[in-house]
Amino acid sequence: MKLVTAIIQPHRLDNVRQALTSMGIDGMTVTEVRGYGRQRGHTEIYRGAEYTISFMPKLKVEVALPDNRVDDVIAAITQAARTGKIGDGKIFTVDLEAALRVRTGETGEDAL
Amino acid sequence: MKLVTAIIQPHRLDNVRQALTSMGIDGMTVTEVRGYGRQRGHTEIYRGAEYTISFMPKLKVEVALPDNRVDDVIAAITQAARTGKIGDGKIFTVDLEAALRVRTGETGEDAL
Amino acid sequence: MKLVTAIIQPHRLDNVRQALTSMGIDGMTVTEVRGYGRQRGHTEIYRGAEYTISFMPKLKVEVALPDNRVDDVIAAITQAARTGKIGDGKIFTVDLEAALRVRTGETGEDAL
Amino acid sequence: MINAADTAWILTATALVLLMTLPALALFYGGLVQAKNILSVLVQCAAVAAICSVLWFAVGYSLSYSGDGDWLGDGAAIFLNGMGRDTVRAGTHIPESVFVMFQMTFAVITPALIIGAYVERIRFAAVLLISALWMLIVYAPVAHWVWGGGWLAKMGVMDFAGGIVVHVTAGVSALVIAWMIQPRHEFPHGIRPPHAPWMVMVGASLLWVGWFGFNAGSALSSGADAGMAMLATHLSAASATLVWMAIEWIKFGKPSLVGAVTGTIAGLATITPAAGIAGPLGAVLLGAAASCICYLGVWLVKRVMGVDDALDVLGVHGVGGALGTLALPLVALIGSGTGHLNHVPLQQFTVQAIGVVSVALFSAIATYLITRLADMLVGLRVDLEHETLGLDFATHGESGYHMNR
Amino acid sequence: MINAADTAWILTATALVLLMTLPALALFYGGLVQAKNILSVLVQCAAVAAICSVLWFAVGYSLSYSGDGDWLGDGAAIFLNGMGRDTVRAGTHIPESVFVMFQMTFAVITPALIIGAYVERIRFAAVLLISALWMLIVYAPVAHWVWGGGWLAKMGVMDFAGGIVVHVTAGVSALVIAWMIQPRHEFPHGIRPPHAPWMVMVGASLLWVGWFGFNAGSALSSGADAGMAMLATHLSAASATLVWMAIEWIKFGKPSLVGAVTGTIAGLATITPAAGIAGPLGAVLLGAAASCICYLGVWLVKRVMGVDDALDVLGVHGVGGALGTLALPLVALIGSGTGHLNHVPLQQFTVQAIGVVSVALFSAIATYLITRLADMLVGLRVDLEHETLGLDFATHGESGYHMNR
Amino acid sequence: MINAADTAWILTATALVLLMTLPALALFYGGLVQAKNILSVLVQCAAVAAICSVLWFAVGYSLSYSGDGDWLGDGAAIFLNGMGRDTVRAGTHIPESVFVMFQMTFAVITPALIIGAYVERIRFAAVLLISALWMLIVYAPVAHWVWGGGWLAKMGVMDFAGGIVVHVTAGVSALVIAWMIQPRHEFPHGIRPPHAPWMVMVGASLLWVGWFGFNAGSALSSGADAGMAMLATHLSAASATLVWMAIEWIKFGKPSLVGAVTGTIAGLATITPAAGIAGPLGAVLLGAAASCICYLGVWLVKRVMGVDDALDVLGVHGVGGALGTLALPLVALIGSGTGHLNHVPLQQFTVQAIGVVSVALFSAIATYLITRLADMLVGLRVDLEHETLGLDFATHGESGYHMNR
Ligand SMILES: Nc1ncnc2c1ncn2[C@@H]1O[C@H](COP(=O)(O)OP(=O)(O)O)[C@@H](O)[C@H]1O
Ligand SMILES: Nc1ncnc2c1ncn2[C@@H]1O[C@H](COP(=O)(O)OP(=O)(O)O)[C@@H](O)[C@H]1O
Ligand SMILES: Nc1ncnc2c1ncn2[C@@H]1O[C@H](COP(=O)(O)OP(=O)(O)O)[C@@H](O)[C@H]1O
Repeated sequence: MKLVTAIIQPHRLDNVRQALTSMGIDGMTVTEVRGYGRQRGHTEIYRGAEYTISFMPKLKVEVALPDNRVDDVIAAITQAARTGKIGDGKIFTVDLEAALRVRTGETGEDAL
Repeated sequence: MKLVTAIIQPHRLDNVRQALTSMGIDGMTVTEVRGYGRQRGHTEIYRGAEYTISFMPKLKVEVALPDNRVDDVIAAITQAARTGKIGDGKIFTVDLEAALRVRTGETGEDAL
Repeated sequence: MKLVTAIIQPHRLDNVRQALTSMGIDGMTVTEVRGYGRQRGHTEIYRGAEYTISFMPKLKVEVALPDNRVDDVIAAITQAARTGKIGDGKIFTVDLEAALRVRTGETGEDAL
Repeated sequence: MINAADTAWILTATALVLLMTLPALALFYGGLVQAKNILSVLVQCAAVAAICSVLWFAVGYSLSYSGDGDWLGDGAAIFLNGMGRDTVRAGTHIPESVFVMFQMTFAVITPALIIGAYVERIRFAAVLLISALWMLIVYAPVAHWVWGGGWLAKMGVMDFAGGIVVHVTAGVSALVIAWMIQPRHEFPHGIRPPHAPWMVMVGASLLWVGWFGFNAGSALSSGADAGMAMLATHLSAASATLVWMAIEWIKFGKPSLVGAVTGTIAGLATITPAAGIAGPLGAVLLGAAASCICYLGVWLVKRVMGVDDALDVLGVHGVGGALGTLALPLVALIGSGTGHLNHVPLQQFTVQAIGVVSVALFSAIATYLITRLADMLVGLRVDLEHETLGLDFATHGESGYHMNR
Repeated sequence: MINAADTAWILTATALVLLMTLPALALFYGGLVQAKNILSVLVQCAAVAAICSVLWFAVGYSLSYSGDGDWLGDGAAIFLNGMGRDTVRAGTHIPESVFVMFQMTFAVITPALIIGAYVERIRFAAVLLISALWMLIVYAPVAHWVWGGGWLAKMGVMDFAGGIVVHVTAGVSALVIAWMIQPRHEFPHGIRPPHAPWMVMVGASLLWVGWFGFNAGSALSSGADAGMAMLATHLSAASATLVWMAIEWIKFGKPSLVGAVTGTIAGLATITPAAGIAGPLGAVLLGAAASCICYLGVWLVKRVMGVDDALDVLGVHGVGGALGTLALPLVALIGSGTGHLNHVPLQQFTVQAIGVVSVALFSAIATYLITRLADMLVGLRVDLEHETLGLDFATHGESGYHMNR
Repeated sequence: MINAADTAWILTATALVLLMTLPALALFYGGLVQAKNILSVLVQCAAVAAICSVLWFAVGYSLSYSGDGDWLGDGAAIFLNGMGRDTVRAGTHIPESVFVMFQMTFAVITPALIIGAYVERIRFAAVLLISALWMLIVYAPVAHWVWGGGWLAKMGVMDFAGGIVVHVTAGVSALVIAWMIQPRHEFPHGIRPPHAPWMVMVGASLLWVGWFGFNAGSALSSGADAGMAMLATHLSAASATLVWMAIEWIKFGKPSLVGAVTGTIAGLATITPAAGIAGPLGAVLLGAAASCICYLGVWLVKRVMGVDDALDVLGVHGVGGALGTLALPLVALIGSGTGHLNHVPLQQFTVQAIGVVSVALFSAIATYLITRLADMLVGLRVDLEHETLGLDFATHGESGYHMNR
């Protein structure tokens, strides 16, 4: 199994979720994060003084998957999350050694 | 070493923490996340209009562990987090290549 | 590639970010987390009653890196994040199997 | 002659009505939008208040309250020309400066109410332009017709504190603008719930308190009239709160906070035209009716007509104001209502209906033209990217909440 | 005859006292609970205000203020029957409508104070039922005894603005309900800290401002009495704030915001019965005493008795109200206190003590019965799952904060 | 003789001015700081209010308003000694108790304004010590000079509601303390943006409403003077709001909420000395000037002088108060301004300038000494670790937001 982690623009979440559910992936975990990257941050001006906000709001979407779904899912997320602007984010994959469903105790791919 | 990540119901945190500390695991990191899964979300109604909240609040508990504690710890978390209802969450395990304690520079299992 | 995850004191973020950018690492993702560890929590007193706050605010900084930058980066983060007090945090390293930049579809180290 | 006691109460009432716009309405509306648009709503309220105040001083007051033409005031009081420090407002015992100021707070909150229709997608320049023109072209004339001795006043229309002048004008105009500016891009299914219901309740509570100034101040004197108006106002709000809560409880099993305070506002808007005429019993009954009818109103506009009047300005204010205006002849006769009507009840009802319908039509047409003009001059709507990003940052360069360490 | 100046002030005071419940108390209490229960507290405040207002109009006022029976008013003023628009309230120069409305805000806030005892675990239906019955069965009679010419009034009990009628009744009843409904499941060790201390402070500040209406309005006229009452009220609040802060500073090294404003409220509750009787010096001293004694009170109830009176209604309001009532004979004699007592000081003290004790007993017993009844009819407590989930969603289907993008 | 109507209005005005400190200023300032310091600002406001109230009663009032010495009041009214319940304040028709209380709210808000200079880094003990001494050593004498019959009054300085007494004293003193306590450690480049602009706006709105009491209450009577003062106050605020917005719109393309309401406050502070003298047109013009000049003021202090007057007390209040005081002779002659000056315009301007400059100098020197003393006795500044951690937890042991489940 793999754990696919996508850092995306916040407003693409609904798109990504729909893309995933439409391909039968029914579980994911989302975290509010702040990203630093080429996109740079932005500046807010209060009473004439500039305040630099270096970090941009992003969402991290984590999906645990059987190995054979990884490529599809990455492709789907990429498409659903892309706006073409700098700051669209990244997708990372790590190997998942084990998974377990708390409610039932099922393990492995059955737990996903 | 392994990194065990549990997605749990928010109100089970105290239970899980107690279970872990009672078995000598004294460190963990908790993140507020939103989960999507079989549990589905819920609906809030404002002025007669339905608003679908697809994501449910969950907590992610991360614990870095020596390999030999993994099974115990997963069992303990499972027990402490279980309510028996859909949405109780998942436990994921990944391999941890290295760990370091910032304060002392200790590495490996000594850092945990 | 590796994914380096540092749990740090919130007020060291600017330090860590500067350390990383000064060595050419231009991307990172930050999450607000709560940590439990040797530092213990603290107590707040309201109307004479003690409330124990077991979890301390921390930040999790995640950086995806080519293998050859890992040691430098860990050293730099360690130095930038260290205050010498209990609770300075941990750095964890896991293996990253794949990375992809959403905007361009670039993969591997090019995506970082 | 100036009566110091009347003046003391109207000074107070003026402060209370300003409180209704700043911050009460701002909080009420601000809590209902998404977190990324909270500041835009607050700026809109402040800016509308500021611009309409200055315009009221410059021309609005003169158009509404100077002279007794059928259609419009004369220009004699432009820039409050000729108003001395001690001038007494005719028909009252308060200084004209106090009357101007009290009425100014009405001229401020009425266009501010309309904000609820177009939040989360409008251009800020359009807000300013529409509000300024609207106050001069819709509000000032209608205030003249009903309160300044114009044709509706001559016909005997009764509107104690603004059922027609405030709520019907604002409600109908809100619908027109909401329809012209088009729905928010997630409407209806992707709309997010109110980001801060607690803030909605705080706003509603301050509106409730402020409404004491709005309605009991409209007596323009301190005494029995103001007293009864306050009592009626309060009882209508209380009864409407309970009924809206009951409707939700029965329908969904969960009475919500946002629902309860929406009921409060419905009850307050509805009693407004009748506040000085109703007795306590009439007020309780009218409040109960308010929640039933406004509940339907909200549902009609959003679900049936499909117009994204985002914060239900027509459904709550417009419908409530019309209901109170039409029910006034009946309510006057219940319990210790005044019983005084300008005509026999049925005829009064007809006159009231003429008032509501003609003002609604006029508001709709004039607002349509104003909004077209604004569209041509500055554009109505931000682009999708800004709408998605949120107006707070896109238009005002700020973020509502910087909670991060 | 109606005095317009007195009326102007009481109209204002009424608005200020409504502000105390909506939104001041709602914010004060709302900030003290957990984030998942904030809305439930706000709905409870709004609903209690609404239901008690309507009931006050229907029967409450008549039970308290009509007729001069020893135990209860008569039914003559049911539905405010017979109250004309110009009726003047006997013994005052304000319209009866204004008197009814002013007193209504007292009949609203008193049951609303009790909310603090049972938050985070009560069923909403029980809130409504208990509050409604309590207002009729406890508040209305006691108001009659003390202020409506009943047996305590005849005995010469002095209670200017509600030490007994408001704070003792609410405090004691809160304890009884808190004890009957049982502690929150995390009590005492797992209780979470106030989710928004800033909100507590805003609520307390608005309470402070509103209390000017509460106490200085209780003069029922504009002039020297109201003026001195406001001054005494303010000084007691200020002095109590400083003393509570000092206690915490000495004890824990850290003077907290929640502590400071708890002191404020203690000072305000304590001066209430004596506000019209005390001079400035007496008020400063009484305020200082208030914080000392109420600090003890909070500790006694929570730590010693182990009752989960969640937001310290007894400790702060009950103890404060009793303290002020008992200290009144002394305070009247300090500095420029009025010096007027109904009896010689010691005897007045005895009478005051009879007032406090008898009302406390009556409140306890009646509240016990009301709460039993509510338990039988609708159940007192939500189940553990709902308590854990939070009442906002479980009972009202809402969430207090939707900050997520 | 006591006039009940005047009294009714001043009682109300007093409540409005208290509202300005608690919670309006607290929210205005609290929203501008970082989330980790929000509570510290609120405690500071509450504590300053409490301590200055008690001291005003004890000595402050006597130093300002008793006797007619050139430099300082006498001690006759210490502890309000000799003030009977029915004493009328000379020169007015209100009870002295009401006058004391109304002026107390001024003695509270003035030192509270200074809080804006030193937030996010000061020791709490220094706040208390500086505020207490400052109220007695700076505020009370200056109030005596200008309003209590002292040398500036005798010279004919005109300051209706506190341009000199409140805003110049507070603004200049703020600068001195900010300079002495040194910048926050991240100043100027690492400073974080306001954590809650919505809260800033709510505070500013309540300040706007409360300022009606501040300025129109300063007429000390109900009637034409109060009415015109309220109108002028409102129009200046409205016009300043628009102009600040316009400046930002032109300069940055984005009119911000924080900017708009900063303009509001600038307009309010600036009209303060002239509120009873200006007519509506003068007020609109003065408000416009206020935003232009105060915008420059903020920039000068922060960018050019490099002093970390964190929340711009000098730039907004000090500059505004001075501007209004100096412009008064001109404004009095515009439109329906009173036209009454104590001297011919140019000479009046000179007198006004003497007032501003002498009070500014006196404030600066006295504040310098007070602050040195406080530094020696309790230390001015928390250590870097506490500053980094935030004063909420470090000093008060609390956290502003516990949103976690
Ligand atoms: N090396 C990295 N490690 C972890 N997260 C990264 C890294 N680089 C970028 N990110 C995350 O991806 C987001 C987008 O990256 P950015 O460089 O701004 O644009 P793009 O994805 O278009 O290259 C960043 O905001 C950050 O959250
Ligand atoms: N494939 C997945 N990848 C990542 N997280 C998941 C996945 N499936 C479920 N989750 C997380 O686990 C939570 C519980 O899952 P759910 O399917 O609702 O119930 P259950 O755990 O009882 O099967 C979800 O809310 C989500 O946070
Ligand atoms: N075993 C662990 N797994 C995951 N996170 C941990 C673990 N131990 C500690 N942490 C994180 O590191 C933080 C610091 O740890 P702590 O033991 O308090 O101090 P130190 O890092 O100085 O040893 C904790 O607050 C927690 O977020």
